[in-house]
Amino acid sequence: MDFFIKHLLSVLIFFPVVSIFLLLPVNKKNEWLLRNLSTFLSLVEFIFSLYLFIYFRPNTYKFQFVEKFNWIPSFGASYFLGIDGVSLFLILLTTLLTFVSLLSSYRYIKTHVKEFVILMLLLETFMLGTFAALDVLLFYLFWEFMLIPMYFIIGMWGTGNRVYSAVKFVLYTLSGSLIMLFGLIYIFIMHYDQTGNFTFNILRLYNTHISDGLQLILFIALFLGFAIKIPLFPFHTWLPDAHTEAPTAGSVILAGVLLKFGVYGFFRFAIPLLPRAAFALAPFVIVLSVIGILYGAFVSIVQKDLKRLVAFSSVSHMGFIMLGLFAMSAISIDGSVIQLLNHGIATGALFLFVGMLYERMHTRQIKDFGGIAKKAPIFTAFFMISVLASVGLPGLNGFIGEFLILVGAFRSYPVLTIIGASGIIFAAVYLLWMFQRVMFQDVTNPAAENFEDMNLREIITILPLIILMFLIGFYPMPFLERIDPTVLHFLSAINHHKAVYNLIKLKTGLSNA
Amino acid sequence: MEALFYVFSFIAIFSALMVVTMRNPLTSALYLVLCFFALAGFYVILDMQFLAAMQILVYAGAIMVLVVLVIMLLNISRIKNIGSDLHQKIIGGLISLILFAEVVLYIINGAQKKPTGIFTRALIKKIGNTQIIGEFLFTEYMLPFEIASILLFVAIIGAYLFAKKKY
Amino acid sequence: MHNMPLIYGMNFLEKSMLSIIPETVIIIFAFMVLFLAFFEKLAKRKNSYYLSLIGIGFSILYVLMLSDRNIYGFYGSVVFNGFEVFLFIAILFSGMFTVLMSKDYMENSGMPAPEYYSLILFGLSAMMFLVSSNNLIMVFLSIEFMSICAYILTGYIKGDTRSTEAALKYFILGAFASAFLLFGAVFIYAATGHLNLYAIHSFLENISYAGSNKAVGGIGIKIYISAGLVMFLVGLAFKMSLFPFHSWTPDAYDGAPTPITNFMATGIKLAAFAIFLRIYSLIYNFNIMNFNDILWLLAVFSMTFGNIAALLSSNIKRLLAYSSIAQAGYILIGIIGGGFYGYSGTLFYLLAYIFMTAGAFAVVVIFENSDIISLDIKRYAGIGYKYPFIAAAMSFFLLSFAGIPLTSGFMGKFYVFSSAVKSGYNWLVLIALLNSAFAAFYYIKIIVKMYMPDKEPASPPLNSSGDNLGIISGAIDDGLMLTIIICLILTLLMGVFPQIFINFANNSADLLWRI
Amino acid sequence: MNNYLIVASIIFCIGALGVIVRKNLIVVFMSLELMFNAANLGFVAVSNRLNLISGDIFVIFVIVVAAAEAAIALGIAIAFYREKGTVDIDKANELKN
Amino acid sequence: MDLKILITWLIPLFPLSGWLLWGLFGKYFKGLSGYIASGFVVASFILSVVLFFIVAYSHGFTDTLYPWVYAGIFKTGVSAVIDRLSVIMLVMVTGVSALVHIYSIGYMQGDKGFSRYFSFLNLFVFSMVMLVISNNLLLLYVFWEAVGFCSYILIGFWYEKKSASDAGKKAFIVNRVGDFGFAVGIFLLFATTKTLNYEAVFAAVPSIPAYTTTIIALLLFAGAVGKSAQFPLHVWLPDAMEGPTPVSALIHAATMVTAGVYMVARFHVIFSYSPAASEVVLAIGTFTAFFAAFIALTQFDIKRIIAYSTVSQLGYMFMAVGIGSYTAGIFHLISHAVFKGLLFLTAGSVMHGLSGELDLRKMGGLYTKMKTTAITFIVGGLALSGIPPFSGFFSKDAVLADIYNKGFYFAWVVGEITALMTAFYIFRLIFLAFFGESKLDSGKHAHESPKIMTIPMIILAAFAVIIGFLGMPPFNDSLFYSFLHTDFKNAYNFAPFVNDTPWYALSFISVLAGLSGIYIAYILYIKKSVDPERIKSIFKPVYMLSYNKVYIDEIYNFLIIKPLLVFFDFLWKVIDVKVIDGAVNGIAGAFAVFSVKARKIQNGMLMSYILTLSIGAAALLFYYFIR
Repeated sequence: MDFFIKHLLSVLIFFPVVSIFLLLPVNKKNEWLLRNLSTFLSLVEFIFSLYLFIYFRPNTYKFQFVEKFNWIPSFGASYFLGIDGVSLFLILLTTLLTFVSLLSSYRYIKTHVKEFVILMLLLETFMLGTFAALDVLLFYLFWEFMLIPMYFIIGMWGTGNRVYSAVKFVLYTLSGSLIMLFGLIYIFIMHYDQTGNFTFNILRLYNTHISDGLQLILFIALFLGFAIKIPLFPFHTWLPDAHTEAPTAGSVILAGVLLKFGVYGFFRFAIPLLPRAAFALAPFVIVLSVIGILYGAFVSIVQKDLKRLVAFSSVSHMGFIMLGLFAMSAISIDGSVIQLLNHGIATGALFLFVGMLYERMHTRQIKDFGGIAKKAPIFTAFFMISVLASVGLPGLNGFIGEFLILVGAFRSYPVLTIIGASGIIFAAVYLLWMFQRVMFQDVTNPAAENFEDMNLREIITILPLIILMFLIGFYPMPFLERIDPTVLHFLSAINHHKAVYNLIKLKTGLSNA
Repeated sequence: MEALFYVFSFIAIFSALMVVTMRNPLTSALYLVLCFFALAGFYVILDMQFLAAMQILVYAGAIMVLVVLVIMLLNISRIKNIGSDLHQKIIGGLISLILFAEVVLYIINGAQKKPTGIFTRALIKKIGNTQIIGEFLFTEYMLPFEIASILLFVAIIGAYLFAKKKY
Repeated sequence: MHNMPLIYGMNFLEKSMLSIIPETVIIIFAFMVLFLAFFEKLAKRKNSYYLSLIGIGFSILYVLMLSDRNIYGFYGSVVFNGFEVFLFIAILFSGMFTVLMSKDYMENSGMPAPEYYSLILFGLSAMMFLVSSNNLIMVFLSIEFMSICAYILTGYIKGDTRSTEAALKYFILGAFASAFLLFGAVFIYAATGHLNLYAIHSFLENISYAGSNKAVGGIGIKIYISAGLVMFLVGLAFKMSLFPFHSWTPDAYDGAPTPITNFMATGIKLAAFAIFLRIYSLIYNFNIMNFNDILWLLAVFSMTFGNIAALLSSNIKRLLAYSSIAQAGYILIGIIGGGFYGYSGTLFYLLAYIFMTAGAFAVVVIFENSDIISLDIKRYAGIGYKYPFIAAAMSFFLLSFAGIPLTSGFMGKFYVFSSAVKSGYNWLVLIALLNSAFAAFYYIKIIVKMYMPDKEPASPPLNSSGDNLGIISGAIDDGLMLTIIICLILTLLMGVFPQIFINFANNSADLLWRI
Repeated sequence: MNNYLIVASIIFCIGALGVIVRKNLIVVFMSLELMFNAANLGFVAVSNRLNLISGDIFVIFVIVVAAAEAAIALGIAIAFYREKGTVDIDKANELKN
Repeated sequence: MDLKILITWLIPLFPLSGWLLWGLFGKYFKGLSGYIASGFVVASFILSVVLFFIVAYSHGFTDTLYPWVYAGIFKTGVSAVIDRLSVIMLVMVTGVSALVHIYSIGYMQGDKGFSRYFSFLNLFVFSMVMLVISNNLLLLYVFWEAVGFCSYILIGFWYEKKSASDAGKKAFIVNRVGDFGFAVGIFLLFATTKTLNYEAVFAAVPSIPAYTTTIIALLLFAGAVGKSAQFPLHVWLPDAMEGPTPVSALIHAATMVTAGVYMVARFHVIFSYSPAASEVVLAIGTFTAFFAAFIALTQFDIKRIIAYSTVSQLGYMFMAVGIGSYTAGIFHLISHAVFKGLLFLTAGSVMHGLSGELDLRKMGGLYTKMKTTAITFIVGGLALSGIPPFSGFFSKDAVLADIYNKGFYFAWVVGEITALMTAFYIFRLIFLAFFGESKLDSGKHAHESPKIMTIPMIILAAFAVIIGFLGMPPFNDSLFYSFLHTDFKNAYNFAPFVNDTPWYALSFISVLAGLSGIYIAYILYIKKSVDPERIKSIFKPVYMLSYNKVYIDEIYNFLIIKPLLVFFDFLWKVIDVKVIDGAVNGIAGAFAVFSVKARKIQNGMLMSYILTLSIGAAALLFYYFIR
């Protein structure tokens, strides 16, 4: 048990791989076993990940569950894992959503079940690795290979223009990551030039001295990588396509976990590595975020395809998160981290519901729905809760995150925050309008006449998310008390650069004058 | 010597030009032989009689005979009227001229190393160029010599494989 | 630099012979294979196949036995040290894969085997000579030797106009480039008075320190050297298939028998890069003139051209050919980056490159049914479901080409790119990274075809001839499977646990670096 | 001294011209031989000038290689002629794009 | 735990558990859920009354249930403030709720969403209670939105009807607009004071710059404008009448809509330190009061008339709090809650009796058929008209007297005119509906509602009569004032009394206005000495303006919604698809074009290959030569 706890992160990362080997001998035809076994294994994984939560010591910013082995001494790369308050919850979210999405695809995925479950588990490994890695090279390894299973999931089980979407998704994000790789290599080499040691240990790389101008350039390089992943306006166009065409499980994972990596990357890499540039460019990032909030909301309003609507709403929500992160106040970053979870939960749930609608009606066009509330009360209730969580209704999770973000950001960027906050109005507009057209009013589509309500499996799928929505909404302290020390440390590590940067600005300002 | 150099230069360049301009490959081949002879003349001027002999034996003798043989083997009427396009000629000429100009500019601007070797004209004359070449060939350049033998062997296999009608 | 331990003395032959034992073994086996042709009974394909494999195996054995030696044989004509060990093994692997791939191919095409295999072995020995040559004569001779074997093998398919045409093009262009190389050698010789690379190296070292000192020649010599080195580079760049000396690559790769394409793409490229690396580190890498500028341009053009041309290619062999041009550009980045780190990275990438390329070509061979259509990427539609392992392996190789992590391609790219960043070639790396980004498109395109066909095939029987999709007649040959498995394992291993390979490359680069 | 090299480069460039301009495979091949010979001339001249002998040795190997290439080239020419009925290199255009 | 604290948290707990119960297991309870739900609320009411007396005889207190959101310096708990203001509100809220719950058992009988109805009604009570007792702005905001959500869901209760779900959505979104301002106000408040706790905020307010206070106050007021349906965000409330009538009574008359007034009163410190903001409150309140009454004059939908009347009455309350007479405002709030709740319930009873008929033109003569309803309705109407001794008289007069005495004459004049209009439209309703000849559709026969509905109506009517005496004039000496005004002692007295006009003089004018309104209605609809149609044609433009609700909906539709939708569509179809995505795809396309071009180099002709090679060589030589 001690060993288990000590190497919990490794166990978590590689358990899905082991699961794959368990699944490999299963006959392709035995879909029942494949589905249930994989779901069971992902549930086991989720239960393992709960140990992280249990054994995680709150009120400290130090990395926990640290594991470190030499990996490539020539590059100074090591197998270095560890989590803090931020990655803890993202890992939990990942394991939960993997379980949920595997459970949700019993009906959606009809072909190549074996490949599907294997890819999902493979994806889980890479997602967890990305969150746990404290070594830049290791991180990048997980980060980029993650695209591949996702690419297959979209391309093989997607609908409509799936290949286009999958390829666009991969190429777009790959381009960003490669530019980001350039930045990471550059910092790695700079650190070598300064110390004579190759190292990819992120904690050591934090100490690299980088001149201001260079910081800006490197930040832009890293920014592209992470911003595309988030995706920040105007790098978002891969998202609606990928989301729309992906199978439900793919959308859930994509929205729930993959988009988080961009923000996580900013939090873990871009900002601490290049704090001065981060401070200097924060207003621009925030402007983009605010544009993203409004743009995503505006475009969502006029969408005709349900999934596309949810996808654009993701753009809007991720804008909030970036706003919070770059406002660089403890409150707003806490909010951003909470909102990361919220977005994963709420948007994940929305995609699940859209998937259920699609499974039953074989359409995603909003105009084809209507009057479903009458047929499926349980469905309606849960769907409504998810919609409201996404709207940011107080008492549900979305509110806490959004509110903290806005409160925190307001002090530094009042005008932009106000503009961004107006996004909550439009969130209500597009989501409630959608909900009304889909669920309320009278039945127009004959296919809706026989709309089945949620069965037990679907309820089990959605229930954890619903519970979390209420939990975070009413009692976010278990989350906040773990996130807050990390965030405070994050800020204390970079805040003195703010002063320095301002000083420099002041000096150049004086010399210019 | 000077005079001979110019004579040989003229012959070599003229015949080389003829090689590339003559329409009939057979004529070209004969001009090529002439060019080889001129080059052999250069070698003689440069005190490398052995190489001159090799040049004539191997090139003019063996290789060119082979070429002529092949030309004869193929249907001469079908291969002699292969012309070139005008634009091809212009571009080719231009590129060659540029290349030439560049190389010549390099040669004119550059300088060779000062003579440092021990094999002065006098020494070569004293020992005899064949002997010197032979000594070197079998000591310092023994390995290339062996490889060359295998190379020729492989070339024979190749020629055989290409030339035979079917496997 | 080291003092050149030229071995003069009575027993120099013994010592020198040690330095060429691996090549000798290969040549002996090449002759043995060839002699099989004389005996009706023994001239079966299988025999020459196994004999070649045994020969390669022996050679590898000898390389490993000699791995700690540092020999300058034949009056400094050849060198044998850690650098050679690394490259010999890589080249021998490439040869081994070629042989392994050939069995099935030979049986399908009915070509005579002994000559074929012996030519491969001769080619291998030529490559090894090339890698270990330390003398311009040896360089020229080995290049020609190697090329002649390649010309013959390219045109090996009788009655196939494409094959002959490929040989023709390859030959004329090759000879043309060789003429440049030769003419360049004249200039180098005129400037330095040496043919031995070490001697040229020390000469250049002197003048680079002497500045324009009249006593040793001064500025004029530098001009001669520039002319020589540039023209020499043309010859070498041709073999490395760098833009704009790449033009033979797609056509020759396309027309040649597929195992030979693999041979060209791996072996010849490897040998060319190796000798370039050696010559570069010895001669080019002086501050007399900044050759990195030109290499910079060549690398950028090669990557960009290769990737862009491959983008819409529909023939898998041509696609891989264009991709190999691009890959050559990436490899060149390591050389440009230079230094111990860069050389080591280049070697690592080369090693990674041969495994992924060989793996990919093995898959191509499997699906090649000796007709042209079988090379069309459309033909790969849906094989992901019918041959999951092969398709997965192919995807993995393609991802490795694209430089996705977990594959050797990523580690290699990372290695060479970071070396270039270390030397300050930031734009180069940025361009290379952007290139990798859009290059991913055409690799992924193949994966798309394999796994995401427009219309899912209704699982046809294995041997139905009417089906237009990739169908393998009969079982997959063991040799091919072996190749794929070895390549897969090594590609994965180099991508995940590269340290042992890095050490290997480091040992090898160390000797280059310390010159 | 430079004169020899200039002559050599003239011959080299004429050879290059021949390779570029001519379409007759045999003539192209002969032009290649011209280029090789230009290099030979250079080697002999330089070696003579520097009082060295290695250049002359190089020439011998070039001659050997030229012979080997001749064998291959003519073999290819025959094979090509057999397949296409001509030695026009423009007819070698099956492999493209 | 202290008993009073236990009581405090039990009050919201009852309805909360009710919600969970009906929400999760509603279908097992069937008709029983109505009774149990009502029981829960009655329990809450009793506890509220107990708490009321505890507070009345001791003092207020605060309590934190658990820490809620602790992020950096942002620290808020789930905490309650129990003072006189909140207990009064608690008693009112739970009391009216209890009655409406009971009434609903009858009203909603047989509806298939019976359990759902009570579940959300319970949720509403919970939210409203929490809103009233919350001790920090975050918690207030949470339940501020939560009541909005309940309103949304209950308005759209009959979701099959497009108009109902539209109205729900509209209510939610319009409220969000106000809430947006409210939220920004909270942000600004937090940024200035670094806390959201009431006490700390109020302590900090006097020391912050006046313009900041003004901005904060105005932003907070924006929330109130949305929630309390003041101009220009009043548009949702009339539409909200699509919901079940008890809902209208509870949420859209008695409780939720008054939250804005409660909020302003609660934040009296902030508002009083910003006279400018208070003036805005007054102005908006005045305008809305008149404006809504003006619209109500000509409507024919009985619920809408009452709805506009609510908007108008809320305007009165804002007038009161806008001049710093918070106690008067709250008093009017309480009395209005009673009589307006009564009016809605009785209107519901009418609807019940007429199986859903709402159009005045199809009623008439109902007095004889449903006496209880009619009488209670008239009681409510008289209260609304401000006729003594009904509660409206006392509360409205308290407000108007203060306005006059504090020197806001224009507002006072408008208030009196509005009072006249109020009396007119409500009696127009009464006369048209209950008197005159019946214009019912054939086949419909009106009947009196069951006891379970009439008893709450009667109770409310009784309260409408007696509750006013709590504010027996002169108001500033009344029981109510002396009880509550201590809570507002921290307010800055920005509007001192300038007149000392005796209450009876002002009351006389008010009563006169009310009576003349009734008289005009009597002339027009009972005596019919003047034909309403003639007046209609004389004042045609004015009439049309009123009848069409001053075209506010249309203006919003044309100026905001339509252009925005077009803009959004443009954003999506042009900017997103063509420009941004077009750029992405364009790059890809460019590469494809390059690819075709690049492969042109590889044209299969040996000559061109040799050319490229030699050009390359020449270029390299050239490059080194020029260096």
